[in-house]
Amino acid sequence: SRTPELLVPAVLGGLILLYFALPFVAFLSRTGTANVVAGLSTPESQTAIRNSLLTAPISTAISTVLGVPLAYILARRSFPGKRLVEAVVILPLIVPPVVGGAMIITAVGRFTPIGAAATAAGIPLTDSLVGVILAQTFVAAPFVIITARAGFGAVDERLEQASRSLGYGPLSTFWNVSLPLARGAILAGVILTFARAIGEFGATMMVAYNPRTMPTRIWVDFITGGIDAIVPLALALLGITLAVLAAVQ
Amino acid sequence: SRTPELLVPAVLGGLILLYFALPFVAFLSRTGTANVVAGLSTPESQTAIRNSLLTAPISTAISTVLGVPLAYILARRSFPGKRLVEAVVILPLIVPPVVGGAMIITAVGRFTPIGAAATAAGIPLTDSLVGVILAQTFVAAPFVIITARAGFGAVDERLEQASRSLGYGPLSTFWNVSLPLARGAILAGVILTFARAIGEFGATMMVAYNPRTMPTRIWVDFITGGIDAIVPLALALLGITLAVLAAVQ
Amino acid sequence: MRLELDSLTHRYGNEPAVDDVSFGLESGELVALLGPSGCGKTTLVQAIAGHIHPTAGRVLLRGADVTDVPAESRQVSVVFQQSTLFPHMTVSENVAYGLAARDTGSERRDEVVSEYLELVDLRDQRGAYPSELSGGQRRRVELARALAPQPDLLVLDEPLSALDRTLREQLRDEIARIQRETGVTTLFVTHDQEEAMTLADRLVVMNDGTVSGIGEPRTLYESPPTPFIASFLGRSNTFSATVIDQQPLTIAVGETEITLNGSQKDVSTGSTVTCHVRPRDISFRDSANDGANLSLAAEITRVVDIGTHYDVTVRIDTGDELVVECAGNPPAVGESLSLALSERQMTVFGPG
Amino acid sequence: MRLELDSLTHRYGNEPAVDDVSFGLESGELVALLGPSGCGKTTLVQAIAGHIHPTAGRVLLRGADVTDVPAESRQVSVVFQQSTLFPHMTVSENVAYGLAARDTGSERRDEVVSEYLELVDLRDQRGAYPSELSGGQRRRVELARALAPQPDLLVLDEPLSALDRTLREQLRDEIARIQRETGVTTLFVTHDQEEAMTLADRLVVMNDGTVSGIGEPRTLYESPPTPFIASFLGRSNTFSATVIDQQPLTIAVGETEITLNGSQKDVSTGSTVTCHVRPRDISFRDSANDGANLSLAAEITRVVDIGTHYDVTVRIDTGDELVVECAGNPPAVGESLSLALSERQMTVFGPG
Repeated sequence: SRTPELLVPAVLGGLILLYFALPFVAFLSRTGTANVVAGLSTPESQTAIRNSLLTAPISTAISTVLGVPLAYILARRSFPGKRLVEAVVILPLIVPPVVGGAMIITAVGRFTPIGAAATAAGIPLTDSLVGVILAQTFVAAPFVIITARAGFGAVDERLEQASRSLGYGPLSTFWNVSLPLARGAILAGVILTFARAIGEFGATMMVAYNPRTMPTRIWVDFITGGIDAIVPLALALLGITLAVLAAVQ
Repeated sequence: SRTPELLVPAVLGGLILLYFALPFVAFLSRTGTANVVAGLSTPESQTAIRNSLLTAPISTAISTVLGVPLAYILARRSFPGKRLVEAVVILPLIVPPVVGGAMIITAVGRFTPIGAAATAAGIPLTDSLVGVILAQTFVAAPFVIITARAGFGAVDERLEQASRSLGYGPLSTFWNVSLPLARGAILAGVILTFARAIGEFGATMMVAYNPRTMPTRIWVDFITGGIDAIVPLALALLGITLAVLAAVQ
Repeated sequence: MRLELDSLTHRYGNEPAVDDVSFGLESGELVALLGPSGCGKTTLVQAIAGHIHPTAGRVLLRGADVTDVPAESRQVSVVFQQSTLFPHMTVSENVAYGLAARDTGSERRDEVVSEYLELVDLRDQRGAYPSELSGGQRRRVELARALAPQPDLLVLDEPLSALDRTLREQLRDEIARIQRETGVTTLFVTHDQEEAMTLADRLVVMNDGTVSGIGEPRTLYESPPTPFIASFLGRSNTFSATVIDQQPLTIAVGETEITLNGSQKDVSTGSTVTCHVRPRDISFRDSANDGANLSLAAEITRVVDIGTHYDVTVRIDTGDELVVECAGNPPAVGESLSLALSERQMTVFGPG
Repeated sequence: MRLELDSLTHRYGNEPAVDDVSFGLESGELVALLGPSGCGKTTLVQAIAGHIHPTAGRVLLRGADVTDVPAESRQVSVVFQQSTLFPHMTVSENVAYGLAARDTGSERRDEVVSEYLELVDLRDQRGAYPSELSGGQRRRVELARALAPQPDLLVLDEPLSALDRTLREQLRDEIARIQRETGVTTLFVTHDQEEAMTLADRLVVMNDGTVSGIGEPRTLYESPPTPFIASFLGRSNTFSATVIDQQPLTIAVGETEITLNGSQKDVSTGSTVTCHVRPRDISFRDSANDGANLSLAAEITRVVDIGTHYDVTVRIDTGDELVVECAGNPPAVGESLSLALSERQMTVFGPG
């Protein structure tokens, strides 16, 4: 008897759900018409898949290892300049990816001091796998930081105080108590970061149009072959993302 | 005396902060060398700015009007299939933008029943401003839904019950109590959605490479003119995003 | 009757929260709904206010079945344990909120707001926001907001549980005064028997989803109908005894035989019964224990000074330990003496 | 001394939370730190446990200054109001947690865990997770976890405040037993004077960031050193009087002159004093009031039946209203009669 109360919001919400679901269903029903296996076995596809499977996990790992400690500090301490730090964390989320890519080029491009030095050392920071990782990390890292921070924030600080009083220092308390209890939120953040990294397109196009990752390969194939040409690779990219999601849940 | 406790996480967190801030600073210091006003007054730039300023607010408005009611229902009710609905809401966030673009094409492209009908009616759904809006909404709407849901979740349900007991129906209770109290979270979600919409690149490239928005224009100019050619437009895009952020805060 | 619950039953999934609960409130009454956490009190409040639809049974207000009527049409005001003041409205906007819903003119509304802020002694806080008030002030604004639309029924759901004892006692007295002055029919829900007994005209005692007893505080305290009420309404000693005769009921407590002239209890000879007596109703037999017609031999096992009185623990014949409250000059540990208790203050419960 | 606070002061920003607090605990003592919410109790707990560094003053444990020693090296166990059991560990893992930190061998650890689970009567819950326990069981596991590493000091920070009254009283008795059996030096922090007086050897009463009085419960209750303690430790009546003579101190309460032979108070003749007496220490003068050497005329204004007793409100000469607790046969409203109170149970506070 209570459902009619929320009829209006249910109808409005249903519209956007429908709009989210429709392209997904249409895309999956299209896959029957394409030869997925043949599409994925071209050398170009193989290279793109290999590049993506190499760079996205590394970007995710860097984001997690550097981002989770930052999330913990933001959840637990107040310090002068904290608002500035929070603004910097949000920045890559607000900055459009192509602008982010342009920013990275101005910082580590071939003709900047850092970029030139790295190139001289044989590790070019643009148009290389390192460049892909730089682009992915910039765009994707905020997700794990923001989610992990919310996770740590939900852990009652008195649990950590209890651990301290029972004889554990700050580091072992972090490992024994804070980290396991924020585990769910951190994992959700890692998944979001991985999904964002492996799907990263805008910044990657700017920083490293070559070597191709799966998203940039999809774009190039789309230009030359249209929608049917890209269904196999798009399906593979979607599959990898959903597989990681399923594996961790 | 307590700071050394968190030395290790502070150093790790500092690294990623540095990596977020460095490109930003490098980019801003680069702007001095480019003629921003001249760059923005070309007809191409003007068109791109106009297109972006037209589409992103519309996408944000659609996402908000349809997404906030959905967020409220997700925060307040449990119903069969709720987990599926939650999965659908997360989907566009997980799906890589280029794949999302490909999905939209398979749903409403020129040669699909929907797309053909729309084109016949004079409203083509791809390679048009409508297409841009479709791409932006698909990619950006989850942000306002997820943030608003968290905001409604943080409002004690008993405040709504109190309003009901004082004589207000569900709709006036929503307007008088739930909405004002979740206002901060909803605004944050609207900003994130707007930022994501105006910066949208991957899905837009697939669905509507033409007419150009600011991000796609930046890409085209970058291919032809390199980094210096795009600084004015990138700066304008960043400026619009930050201005909206500042205006609403 | 103002409020009537008729065989109310509610399940969450398969978990029954309340089972076949019936009771009523007369106009102007202050009834306390008393029971431990998890006994189903909150479910009843939600059903009365209209926030849940009970699995079975009916809610009646002024004789009309309102089970299917939404909350906003019931005229039932609720004050919860946690503050539900609207943080984005001032004190006077909060109090006016329920009046605006009833289309009270804005001038009349101002008058009513002033009147109720006067009633709770907060006339100077009109323009303050809830966050600027103390915990006690917030409670009083909630009362004013709940009362201003002159509801048919006021439900107070553990309104004092989140407060310190001193503030709790102050506000308890204030609620009593406000209820006297306004005459509003009030259901006061609490887990605190002292609070309930101090405030209420009648108690409805709940346990585990069902009504365990209904009555005036003094009646339930002095003649508890169930062992649960006996132990829940105050400190209670229990000891076991064997029925050795009927009419008059005679029981053996260890070696001692006790004849209870006034008790009419349906227990068969030979069965074991449980006797209940409160610590403050036992004394040590000396010169003047006029009312105390029963005696039990006991040995003192422990004496604790509580500051306000002494708790003396004694062991009787049966091995049961009883606590005796004693104001001054407690006996020494190890001493053997005779306990004096009166039949009137002892309750006997049959087996099972 | 086991614990000593030496002129402890702490500010949050410019807001002083505690100001110049000094007191100590002897080995094996159970001391209650008592005061209303916001009086600075929690700040003291945090400073003692080592979670905040006080702005000024020192914390000493076994005579050693530990003000700069981190929490993990203090051997102070804390039980908070809200459960801090680790939800991802079983009961026995929780209890073993503090032992593992001290490198207790795993066999010995199992023994100790069993011993302490035995102590709190939870030997069968070893493998359960905290979420599977009742509120009372969780409290007892917390006690076992806090005690297992044999801390120098056990701090219980409002451990019972979140519980129902019945459970609260049960656990209060259990805490008393456990403290007796283990002999652990205990600081029991609470806002509930009944709890504090029942449990503690000594009370430290705090008000508004400072110590208002220290002493045994009975001493503070019967001879409160400050008006705050008089009213905070139990129901209290106050009425004003004028000093009309010294040695012996003689005061005028309205028309009545009262001579206090035992009181030594430094108040000048003509000044106004406040007299304090507890409701249960006043009776209605009749045949036998041996101890009560003082009399006041009064008129009955209200009688409330609380179930366990009657609260009789009377008005005396000065216009002050007093409450008298009376067990049975209350007088009728409007009746004029004489109050009997004893000098020993009355406290006089000077002006200011």
